[in-house]
Amino acid sequence: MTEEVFYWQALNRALDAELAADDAVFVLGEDVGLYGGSYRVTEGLYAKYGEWRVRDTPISEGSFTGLGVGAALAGMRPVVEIMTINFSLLALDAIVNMAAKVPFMSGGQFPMPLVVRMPGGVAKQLAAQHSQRLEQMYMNVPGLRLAVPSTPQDAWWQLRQAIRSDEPIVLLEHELLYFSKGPLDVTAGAPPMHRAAVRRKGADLTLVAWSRMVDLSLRAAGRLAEQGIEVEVIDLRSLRPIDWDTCAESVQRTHNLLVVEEDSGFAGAGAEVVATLGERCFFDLDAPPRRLAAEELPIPYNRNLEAACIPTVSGIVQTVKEMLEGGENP
Amino acid sequence: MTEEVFYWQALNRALDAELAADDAVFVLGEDVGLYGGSYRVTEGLYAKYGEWRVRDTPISEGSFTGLGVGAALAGMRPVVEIMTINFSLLALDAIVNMAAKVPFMSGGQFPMPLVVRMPGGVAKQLAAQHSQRLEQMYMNVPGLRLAVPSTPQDAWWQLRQAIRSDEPIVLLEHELLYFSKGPLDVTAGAPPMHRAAVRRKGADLTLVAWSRMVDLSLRAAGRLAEQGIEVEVIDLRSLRPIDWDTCAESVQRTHNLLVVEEDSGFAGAGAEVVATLGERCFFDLDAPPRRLAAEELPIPYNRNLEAACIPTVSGIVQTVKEMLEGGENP
Amino acid sequence: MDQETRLQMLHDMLLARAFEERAAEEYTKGNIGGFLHLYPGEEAVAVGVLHAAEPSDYVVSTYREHVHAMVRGMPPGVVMAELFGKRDGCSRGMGGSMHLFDRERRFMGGYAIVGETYPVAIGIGYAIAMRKLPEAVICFFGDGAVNQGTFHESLNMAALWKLPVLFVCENNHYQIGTEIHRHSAVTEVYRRACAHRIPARKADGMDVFEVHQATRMALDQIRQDTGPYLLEFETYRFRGHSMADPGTYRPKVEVQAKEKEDPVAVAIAETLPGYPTAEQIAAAGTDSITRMTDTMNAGGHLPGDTLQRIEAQVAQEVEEAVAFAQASPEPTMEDARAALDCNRGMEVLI
Amino acid sequence: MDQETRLQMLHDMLLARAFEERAAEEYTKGNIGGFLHLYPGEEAVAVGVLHAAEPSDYVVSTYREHVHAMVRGMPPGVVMAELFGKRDGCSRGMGGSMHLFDRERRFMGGYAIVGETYPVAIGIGYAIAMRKLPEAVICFFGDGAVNQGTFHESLNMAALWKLPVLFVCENNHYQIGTEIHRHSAVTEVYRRACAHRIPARKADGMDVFEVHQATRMALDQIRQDTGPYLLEFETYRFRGHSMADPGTYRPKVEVQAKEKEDPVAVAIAETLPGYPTAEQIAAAGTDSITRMTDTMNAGGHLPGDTLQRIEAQVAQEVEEAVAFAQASPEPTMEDARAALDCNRGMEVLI
Ligand SMILES: Cc1ncc(C[n+]2csc(CCOP(=O)(O)OP(=O)(O)O)c2C)c(N)n1
Ligand SMILES: Cc1ncc(C[n+]2csc(CCOP(=O)(O)OP(=O)(O)O)c2C)c(N)n1
Ligand SMILES: [Mg+2]
Ligand SMILES: [Mg+2]
Repeated sequence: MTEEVFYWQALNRALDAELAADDAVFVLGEDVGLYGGSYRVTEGLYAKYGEWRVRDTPISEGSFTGLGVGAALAGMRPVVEIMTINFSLLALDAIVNMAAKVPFMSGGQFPMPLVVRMPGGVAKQLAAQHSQRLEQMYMNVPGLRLAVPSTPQDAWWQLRQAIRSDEPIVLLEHELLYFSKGPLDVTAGAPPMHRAAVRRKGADLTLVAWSRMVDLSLRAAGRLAEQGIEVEVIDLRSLRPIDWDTCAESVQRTHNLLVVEEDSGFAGAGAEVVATLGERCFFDLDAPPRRLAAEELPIPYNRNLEAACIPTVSGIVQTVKEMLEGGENP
Repeated sequence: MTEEVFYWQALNRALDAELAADDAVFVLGEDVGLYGGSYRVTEGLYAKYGEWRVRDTPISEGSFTGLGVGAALAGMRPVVEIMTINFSLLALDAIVNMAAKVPFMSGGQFPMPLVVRMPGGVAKQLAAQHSQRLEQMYMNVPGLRLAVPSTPQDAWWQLRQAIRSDEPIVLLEHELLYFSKGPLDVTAGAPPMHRAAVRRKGADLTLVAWSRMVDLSLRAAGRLAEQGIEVEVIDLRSLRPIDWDTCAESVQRTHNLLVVEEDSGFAGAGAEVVATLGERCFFDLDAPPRRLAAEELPIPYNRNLEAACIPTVSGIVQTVKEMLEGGENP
Repeated sequence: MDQETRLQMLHDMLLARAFEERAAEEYTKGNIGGFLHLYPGEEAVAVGVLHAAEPSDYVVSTYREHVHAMVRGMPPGVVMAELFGKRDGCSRGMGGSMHLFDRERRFMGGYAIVGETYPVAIGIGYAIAMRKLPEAVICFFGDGAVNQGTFHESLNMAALWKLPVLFVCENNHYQIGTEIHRHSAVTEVYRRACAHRIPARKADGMDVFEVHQATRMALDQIRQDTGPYLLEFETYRFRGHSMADPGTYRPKVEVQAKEKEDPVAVAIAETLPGYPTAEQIAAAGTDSITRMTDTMNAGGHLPGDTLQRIEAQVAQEVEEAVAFAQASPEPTMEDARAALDCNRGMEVLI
Repeated sequence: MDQETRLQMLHDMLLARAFEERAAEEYTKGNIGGFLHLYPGEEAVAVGVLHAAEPSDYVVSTYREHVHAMVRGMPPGVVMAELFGKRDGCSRGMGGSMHLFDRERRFMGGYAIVGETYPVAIGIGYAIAMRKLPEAVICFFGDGAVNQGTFHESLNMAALWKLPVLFVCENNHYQIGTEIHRHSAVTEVYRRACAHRIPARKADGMDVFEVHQATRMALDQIRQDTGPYLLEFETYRFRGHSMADPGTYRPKVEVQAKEKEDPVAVAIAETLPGYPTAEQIAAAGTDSITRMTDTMNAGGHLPGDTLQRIEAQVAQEVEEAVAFAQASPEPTMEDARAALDCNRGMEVLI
């Protein structure tokens, strides 16, 4: 039943399936229709479902995301695509002050079946304004959920789950993952949407990552294994809520924690991971939990500098080794 | 030389002093002029400096903050007032994607002497859309600085320092601090803008707080002292950068850390404090560092629930006691 | 218009005034907290507009929305209970004055961030248009709100996709303390609609019958699937922007130019510290209630003690509303969590 | 217009075309990364507008700004070096194609988030007006960008405070793959200015002389302190939105309607995979360069081998630009930190 597909294809099929299943679902965003989506995610859907269900919008992020809020209030299940997370700052009021708060402020009268999809991340020399993840901006918002699929299989299910949920959910994708391939089994059941996945077992250290950093972490784990170091790699899959049990159980076994994140570390998503696990697993840890993150710089355009600014496989390998060596004699 | 003044008055005098000192300084925002500012911070300045230097704006947060960016590029020193931080989501593109990035993206050609002032926080039953601090949104932004004065003295100096700085700086004030009084000595020298202040010495536990939570922490410290527990209270004064040395030095002495924050804890500002100090002072800590934060809920309108959602003096007292008791036998 | 409707509208006008003045009083007593934005002076807009709407239409409003909610049919007690932050409030005490919601009456909320009503309204309009329903959305906003970017963004989309949205500007000439000619280059709001080829007109917002008629025409047109419409109503608020605002930025000459006795207001205002002076409140110049009763009298539509009867009824309704609010329990933390989790259902997250 | 100016403008047109086609080539070779938005087809706008500006005026542009930068006086080598991400690039390799800056020439940046140019421009305009200087700001934006809320927000403030800003719309009819009639209810951009009482007109963006004249008139008026002005230039981009976009959403009929040979483009395009077809590129219908040379020929302003001479010169300049870019060193991490700390000075933070 398993097929190798691109991440964008998995998302595309998920949208197709949900559009077919429920006519309250509609998709909107810049160039999602006729053009087929900047990253092909909506390819073919305009022809199949027509302009009302696959709506090309003007460049008005604040209002078309807010349109999604209004439509959700009226019983629709809108899926808003923001072309990249960098533009979502313009839609933050709609997401944080409207979508996340209306269900609560209305005393529970209005569910908010809104999905906002967007890619984030450092891609290929897109420079400072186009190379952010900004995920932490969506984490400190009660009433909002944030999923970060790292594989086609997760992209497929998490998008479908998000669409079916009555809560507002941000689905954070990644520019560089769209054209990566992986297995997709559409007949396989779905794990709970926000449960973390142990992608690789290991006894020496817990590596927590999400989105594109999972791949780098797995590759680092492979290299480390060659050197006799077994790291456990956890893919968070979700940044709000975070599946603490899976993480804590791992740290209790490995006694070491490293969080790998693509954005700069100061007050990034990793801070929450380290803070909570540091608190919860304090007496289990052999060494200080650490974060490996991007440099504290806007991302430079120059390709070498860009690469030097974000975590790399060898950087992960080195940090793990440092931690395990340093951890022996405090 | 010391006078008791309101926090708003200290800010008002700071603006007055800088407007008088440098005619590149100008102030803009909704109702800052004729009306005198929603919280009186700009009172009297319109009459004194005229409409070009104290400019009332339309309700266009995105563009008037961006106007500040443009004016700064042209050599002015704009001080933008956003009426409350809740509206700053509409200006986030200007702050994050423009102000914080242009100096870097231009290869260092353009300094950005922009100040964005705004109050945040839970005030008195302003309900979910008007009761946020959102400070963490400004922390994960390389190129930006974020100061959080908690006293009139700090308000006075930090605002002046911010105006004189060539870097973009957000000054986060607090609705409930405006009408609190404290000493102001305008002849006293200024500490470095982002240095933390030890507001109370103590050997048993380090309480880290900022903005309005400093006052609560000091009151809790007072009560705890009556019970023989001496906590050290650190006022961060700044959330980017954070003065880690002052904090770490304290934790190394007290072996215990509690961060008190007004916003909800998950991925809040406190996560960074706990994460970094947990890493840096790992072997000094007797017990897991903890955060006392708001409930994971939008703030309810109802006054009892509102009060129940954010940290209180007695909540701090209780948490400290729990930590110190629990810390003895891990 | 039939007499029943006329009397109902008069009732709503009087209720609006009495309710709001009482709310002011309860605010000073400490029973209401937060920001309280009152509507006296502007009643003709809410009453005229909403009496022209169908129950199947949707309403989206701002933080100054108590009267919209009541004219839409929300019981005054439920609104007052919300202002008191009580469990029987329309938003269960979670929203307060600025966030009234009523799903059943399609009252889609009061929004407190200026400029949010537009996208919400076009979203609902989108849902209607997609399903080809004969419904419309009424979207309220102030004169200050038209400078928020969402205004033009949303108008463009509404026009582009012919969404059934009636944009209603309550132009009271002020954005808190900033007068319209100091916040907008074009002070006739309806002219902005030209940027999006949306039909628009301006009408006298102090004349409830004119408001009603203009709205009926606009809604009729919208129901022909011609797309959005914009109405601007010129009106005036007698009070400060909110209970936190004394309104002293308004020159006395201006207030006096609108002068005419409004006894209810004067009486209440005198009890309020830091609030508009009696003179200021007396500025009921083109007061919409007086104007309405004058018109009705002239047409012979207020026979005998009709007015007094309605006034008495309204007074009683307000009393009952306050009593209801007072009697209602405080919500609990469990209520708060339940409100947030309304959309969780049985979903398993982790 | 004197002959010298005319020839300089022709030079700039030819340089613009040659530079951009070479950039496309270098992109396919991997020497340029990121998003690369090219200008072929639209040259008359940048050249016409910027030749009408004074050196003391400011320019604010978008991500499609290489040509604006060069016409403004930035050496092609410095621009190319920036596209290559090199240390001698105008932004030291930190900004890249979308973020060209040149303080000295008052080129205030390329902004990549659609709609950012307006607030930047009114901010500079504010600084000028406050100091009562005789300067102006030229603010470029596309047809898609007018739907961003900042457009109307900024236009309102510019009009309200009479800021010296010339808003220049490069209407190439497309917002990436979305044609103007599918993104805007009003497709004549200049009509939107009526919402703010800003004088506005539309002109032929394929005719460099018309662009130049319209701009001169507008700037003259702005310098009388009458406030902002808006110009819309209709133009057409021959290529896809960026090098990542094949441009296949444009119906062939449309492209063919504009057909006329543009040999340089064809030659280059054929070497590019996944790029507009030769037919598409051949769509130089109302090509502004041909049009300019035709006009100049008709007026006797291109005697002898003038054109060939300039073409040769331009070819050489582009070669040199590439050589300069290639020779320039890569910036280091220290350069990156220095760029960020440019505004730190000697300040002690902690
Ligand atoms: C985005 C935003 N900015 C500022 C405010 C503060 N504020 C609340 S009401 C108001 C004035 C609105 O004026 P208008 O739209 O004319 O409505 P009115 O209050 O006159 O009914 C302002 C500035 C806000 N709530 N939201
Ligand atoms: C806020 C924002 N939304 C979306 C984008 C992606 N984007 C880049 S260019 C563009 C189209 C802009 O069209 P137009 O303004 O007509 O300029 P043109 O590219 O045609 O010159 C879009 C949607 C962006 N950069 N910023
Ligand atoms: Mg108003
Ligand atoms: Mg375009």
